[in-house]
Amino acid sequence: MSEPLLQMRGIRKVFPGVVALDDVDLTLRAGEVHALMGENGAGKSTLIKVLTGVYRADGGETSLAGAVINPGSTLEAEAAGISTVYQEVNLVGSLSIAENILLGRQPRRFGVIRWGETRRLAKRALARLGLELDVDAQLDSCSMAIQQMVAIARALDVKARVLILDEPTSSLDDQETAALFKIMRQLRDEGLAIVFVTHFLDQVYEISDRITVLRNGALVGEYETAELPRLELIGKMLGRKPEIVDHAAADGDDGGESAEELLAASGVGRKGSVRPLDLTIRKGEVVGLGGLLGSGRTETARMLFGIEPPDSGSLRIGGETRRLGNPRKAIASGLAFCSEDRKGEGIIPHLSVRENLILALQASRGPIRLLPRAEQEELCAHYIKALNIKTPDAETPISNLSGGNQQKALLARWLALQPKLIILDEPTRGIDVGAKAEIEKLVRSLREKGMAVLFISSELEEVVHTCDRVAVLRDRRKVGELTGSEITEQRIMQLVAHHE
Amino acid sequence: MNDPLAKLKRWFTGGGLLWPLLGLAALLAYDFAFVDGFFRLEVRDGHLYGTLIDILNQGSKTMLLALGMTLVIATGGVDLSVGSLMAIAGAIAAALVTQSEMSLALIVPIALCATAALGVFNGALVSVAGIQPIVATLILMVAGRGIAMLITGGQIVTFEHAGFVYIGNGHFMGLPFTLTIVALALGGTSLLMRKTACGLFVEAAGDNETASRFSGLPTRWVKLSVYAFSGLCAGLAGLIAASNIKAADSSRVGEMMELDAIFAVVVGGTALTGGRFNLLGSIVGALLIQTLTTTMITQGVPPAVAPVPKAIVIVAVCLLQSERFRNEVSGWFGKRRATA
Amino acid sequence: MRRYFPLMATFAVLIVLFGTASAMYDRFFTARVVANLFSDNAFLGITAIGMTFVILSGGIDLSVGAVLAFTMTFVASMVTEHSWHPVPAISLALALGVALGGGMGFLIQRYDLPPFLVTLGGMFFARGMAFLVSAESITIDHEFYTALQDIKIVVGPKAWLKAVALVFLSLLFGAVSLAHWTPFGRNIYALGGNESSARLMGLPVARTKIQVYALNGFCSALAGVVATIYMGSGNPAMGVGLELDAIACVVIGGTLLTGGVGYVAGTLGGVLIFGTIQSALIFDGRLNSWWLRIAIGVLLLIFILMQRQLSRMSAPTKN
Amino acid sequence: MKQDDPFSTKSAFGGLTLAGLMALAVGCGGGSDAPTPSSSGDGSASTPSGSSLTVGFAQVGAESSWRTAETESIKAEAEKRGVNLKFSDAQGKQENQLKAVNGFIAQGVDAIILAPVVETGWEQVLKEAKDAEIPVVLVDRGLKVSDDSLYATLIASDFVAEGRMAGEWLAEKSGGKASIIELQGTPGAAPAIDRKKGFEEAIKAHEGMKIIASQSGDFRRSGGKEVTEALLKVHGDKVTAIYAHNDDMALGAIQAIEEAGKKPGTDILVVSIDGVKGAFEAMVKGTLNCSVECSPLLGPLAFDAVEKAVAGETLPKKTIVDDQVYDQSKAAEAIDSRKY
Repeated sequence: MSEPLLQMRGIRKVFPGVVALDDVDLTLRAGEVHALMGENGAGKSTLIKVLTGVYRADGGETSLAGAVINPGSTLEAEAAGISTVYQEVNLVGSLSIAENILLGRQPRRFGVIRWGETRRLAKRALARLGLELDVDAQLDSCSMAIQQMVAIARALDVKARVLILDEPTSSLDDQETAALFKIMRQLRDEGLAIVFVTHFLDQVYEISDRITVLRNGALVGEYETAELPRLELIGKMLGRKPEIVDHAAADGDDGGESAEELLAASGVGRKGSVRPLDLTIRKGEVVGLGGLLGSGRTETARMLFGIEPPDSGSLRIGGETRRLGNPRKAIASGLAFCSEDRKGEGIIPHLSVRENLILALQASRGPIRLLPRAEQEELCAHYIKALNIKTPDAETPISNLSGGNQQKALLARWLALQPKLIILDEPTRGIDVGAKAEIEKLVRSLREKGMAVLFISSELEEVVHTCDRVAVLRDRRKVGELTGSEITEQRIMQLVAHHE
Repeated sequence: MNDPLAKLKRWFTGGGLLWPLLGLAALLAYDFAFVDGFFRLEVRDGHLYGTLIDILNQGSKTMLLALGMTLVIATGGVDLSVGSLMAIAGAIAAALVTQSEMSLALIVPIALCATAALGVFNGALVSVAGIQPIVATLILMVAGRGIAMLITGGQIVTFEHAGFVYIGNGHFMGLPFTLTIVALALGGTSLLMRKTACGLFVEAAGDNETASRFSGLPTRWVKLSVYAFSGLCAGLAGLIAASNIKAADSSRVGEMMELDAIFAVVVGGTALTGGRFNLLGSIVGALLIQTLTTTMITQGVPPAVAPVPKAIVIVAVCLLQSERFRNEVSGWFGKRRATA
Repeated sequence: MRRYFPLMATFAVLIVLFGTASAMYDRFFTARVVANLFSDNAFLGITAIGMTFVILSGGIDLSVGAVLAFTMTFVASMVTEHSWHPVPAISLALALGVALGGGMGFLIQRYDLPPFLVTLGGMFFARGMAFLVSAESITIDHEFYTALQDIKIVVGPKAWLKAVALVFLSLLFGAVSLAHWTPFGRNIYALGGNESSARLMGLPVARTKIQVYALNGFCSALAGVVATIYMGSGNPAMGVGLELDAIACVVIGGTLLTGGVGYVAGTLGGVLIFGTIQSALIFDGRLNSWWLRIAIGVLLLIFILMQRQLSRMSAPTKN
Repeated sequence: MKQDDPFSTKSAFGGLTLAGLMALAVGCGGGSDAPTPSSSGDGSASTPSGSSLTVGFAQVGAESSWRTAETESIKAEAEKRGVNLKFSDAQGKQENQLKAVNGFIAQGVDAIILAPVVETGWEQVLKEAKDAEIPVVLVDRGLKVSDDSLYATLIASDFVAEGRMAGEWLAEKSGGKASIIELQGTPGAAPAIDRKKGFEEAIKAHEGMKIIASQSGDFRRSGGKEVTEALLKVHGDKVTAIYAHNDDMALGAIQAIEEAGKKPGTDILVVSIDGVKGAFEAMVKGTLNCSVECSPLLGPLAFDAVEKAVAGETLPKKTIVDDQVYDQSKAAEAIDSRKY
């Protein structure tokens, strides 16, 4: 390999009260994919923000192709050849695709934007990624995957030498991920240095050449991917030997058929959203919803929970026919729903962990009968301990917690209600390995307590070893159902892929 | 041993109460130094008499409006119609007092119900029809005054009803009765917000409406209720205003008071974006404005330029609340706190 | 095409409204009434255009009416009482408007203060300064003004567009171009659409924000200048509550108060709807003071609901 | 996905349009009992018969009882003479009034009655009226225009004279010795400026008379009360007289004096302007000392002028309405003749 393209040496960054980065190094070579690994709070984002000029380092030095750089803004970083695509796609949803790619550097003549040229350039930038899109479409109306691609197209459009991809695959399905990897390889071969931040171990091994691991703001080490076994990597990230995940859990009992039927949907659908489908969920059962992103998984969940209520078919819960016109009715019928959009539809950011935790329970009690303070605190203490929520205390605003801990607090919000069925939409997205394992374990323990779970995840592996039964969706239509030992990644893929 | 102190400090700074209180204190210090007799209190006719009492009495209207406005702003909205609702309450009460034999125990509830109902109308426009609050409440701001004038026939309706006059002019335990009303309203609202789950509902719905709805919160009802509550508070303020001058001046009463109320709320530490609110802070904010107004009257500031000091106070209080500004100021004095 | 639906909804509402009024009142459907709409609402329109940019950027500005009054009084005082030529007086007034707007923008941006309060302060400040310049209204009597006031473009029988309407229309044209064809305009949309994204995309967020308020300061001052031409005088008490009318026009025009979504052309529709409602009520002339207020409220309500319904129908359905 | 239910949305739209039309119709119908608008034909040719005249009346607003009395007077007179009156209320804003006058011109009315908000800024619109050969009759305050021929006539009171009369009366009553609180009207309003000017002229001659504080009560009763309340605290027993720019503020001030434990009219002299009914009642009670009448009953005079102007007669440029000073001695006999 060639000599380093970019070197960061002894980077230090301090926030009031916290040392976010302490003596961290990062070396990138031209033509490599470099995975940056670490649990949430390890300092990955801070390091990237230093690299891209969002923050200024309090110590250390960064050099690009031999010259010391000290970007004071993202614009300066971009000018130096360092471009970034952030985890939550940082584009402007209300503008068109073309604008999002070229915002800030539109082609102009006499200060006037040349829209025709703008469109052409945008099309060209997308073509480089093998995409052909209507560049006049409003970004909001596109899927997350497209938005991600647009963000990459934007990042590449400047003459980038270093491309930073922060969790680019967390909202992509397998096919889209594969497409992204193809592009990444192509770019690597063109000589770009790509920093790849992700929580997906599989993807790290699939695409990266080298790995830098951070923990608690400090450098753990730099490794060749091929020489670092998976378990060791996890061990380095966690700073301990990881638990071996119990893969056999789901195979244990196949006899769910005899259990009491909890929810039975027949012909439930909604125009323009999900075709009518049948679905049965029994007590103590984890049912997965499989399928690609955009196949109707989330839409089905939202429909069952009454957010966008169904307009056809009938729904029986506990043997009684119910019409769930809104979330309140769904909750009253014993349903709970954890949205995939933790920030937008989950947490109440400025309220404390305690208030977030009791919210659903309190809502069900109505506005007058406040849950006594002592009970609130007891409840919080219980769940903070049971779910291992890492927070200074229950009065801390929930937005101060890391993503994984926010997710656990949201789960606690629903568990406090003791629902009969909990719908989890991508509960492990964008959270670190440790928290992920804990949430998977929690799901299994819920089943043992007789609670039913509807589980949605983009990670097939997770679906396979968590669910008792999997309903597979394709193009907003249910295309099959797998039970017990039928549930394998292979079978799900077949159902998703095949036209019958 | 340090703990209660730290707790107190957190209560002040965290709740945003510190800066409005400081602003109020600075203004009062100015008055103490430069305005003769500002702090003079004496007992006349069995009740306290002095400029400070006037401030509390005159400020009662803004305080009540701010109380309702706090909750509206906490849900991320704003209510511009409060001034017009004041006029309506005053007009209804004056009309009933002069033209009917109804007892006050009936008249007051009728007037308050009317403004609360109009508040519900505001709330419905915001929560059901989905119209942006500034515009939704602008409608009643314009039309409401028309309704009030319709009731009084465009005249200033005067009355001499002893019971009704007591509301705005009477004294209770040596203090203006309006203070009792404000104290009851503040106490009642605080209790309602903190001893029931209403406060949590308002803050949650204002901070993240979607998440609250998905958690089973009746967010539409929450919004509807806060506008109704704001209408109720405006009605109360309108009754005080009418009673205070023994007349319903439906074309003029409450003009521009919506801005005072909003200012009071924001100064008091409630963000216009919604979420956490601070009732006591709003009360302090309202007192700050009233103290400023009274100071300018007593100091003989020419009425035409009176808006200028008001502008300065608004911007100054805003700047004090800005952390960046505070850091810069301490930087100027070379006393920058060590952040490392 | 669908992105323009809310815009079309606004103009559809305008046509319905104008048609109704024409059917109800004699002589309403004339070129003169239409020309008057542009002349009489010129300075409201100009402030509404400035306000559109501020609202698009996700902010709000309450100072416009007061800045207008200050500008009027300042120009009138300079010309009449201090014998300045109108051109330097107007130039200085426009510069002061930009400075005041920019100053408020600076406070809002640098110290992260709520625009509502800062501009409320700006409103009180400008109003006070207006009265400080002159507590009484001042007549402007200068040949330069007379010449400006005599400019007319005939557009129909007894109907002509006056200088003020021409300024309004040129500014409108300039503003549409600015919003659509310049990086500055697009940055405003990006800023209002998603401020943190805009920052991470490397857009000059701080500068744009300050510039938006400066631009609005300019528009308010220009509106003040236009008002002096329209009326031939300066009045420190002018434009009380104008900010709310301007905001209403912007919102009726389909711009979201949350920022990032809307069109300057929509604001024209909003201003014309607002003006047509007023004209129709003047033509009616049978309402007394209180019914007039109620009627304005009711009509505003109806047309806001109508606009809302139409743009809801056309909103892009997310999948 | 997009074809939800085209019919329902369509009908919703239709319903809204219909509602809009109905509101217009209802609004008009409920407004007043004026006859339906006569389609005034070509309108440009004036019909001097007087019976089928269409006259536009651009009123300032309805901000005080004086103002509503003026409106009522003109409406009543129009009805009596069978004139089709187009009424417009500018809500205190000059821009609205300009729109109204332009609207009247576009509509082709036979004459316009204008009660201007301020004195300046009318040149343009009056030129247009002149071009359209529509005579304009000004009521209650004059204009500053370069060319007198732009309006037919002015029927008004002399605000400066009113202020002077109030000042002279006070000088006589107090024997040329008084410490006065002045309650100004809305800053910038013509009556406020002129009444201040006139009053100051009158007391200049008396060395013992001094204005010790002058603040704006905004022409409001509540403003008058609040300002007086505050100023009495500061200046205490020094105050011997109060001069208010209108009766409403004086009535508010009287309440404040009473609350301070003093006798208005005896301990502190109260003088004001306008002569509304409330003022007469107060004079009869002895709490108000004097009110300079400023008659709002301009209807008959205005329409006499309109009819003459339409007929092409030349009118005197100015008709000053006689203002009278009423004090307590004259109040009792005059009170019954007060209509407003």
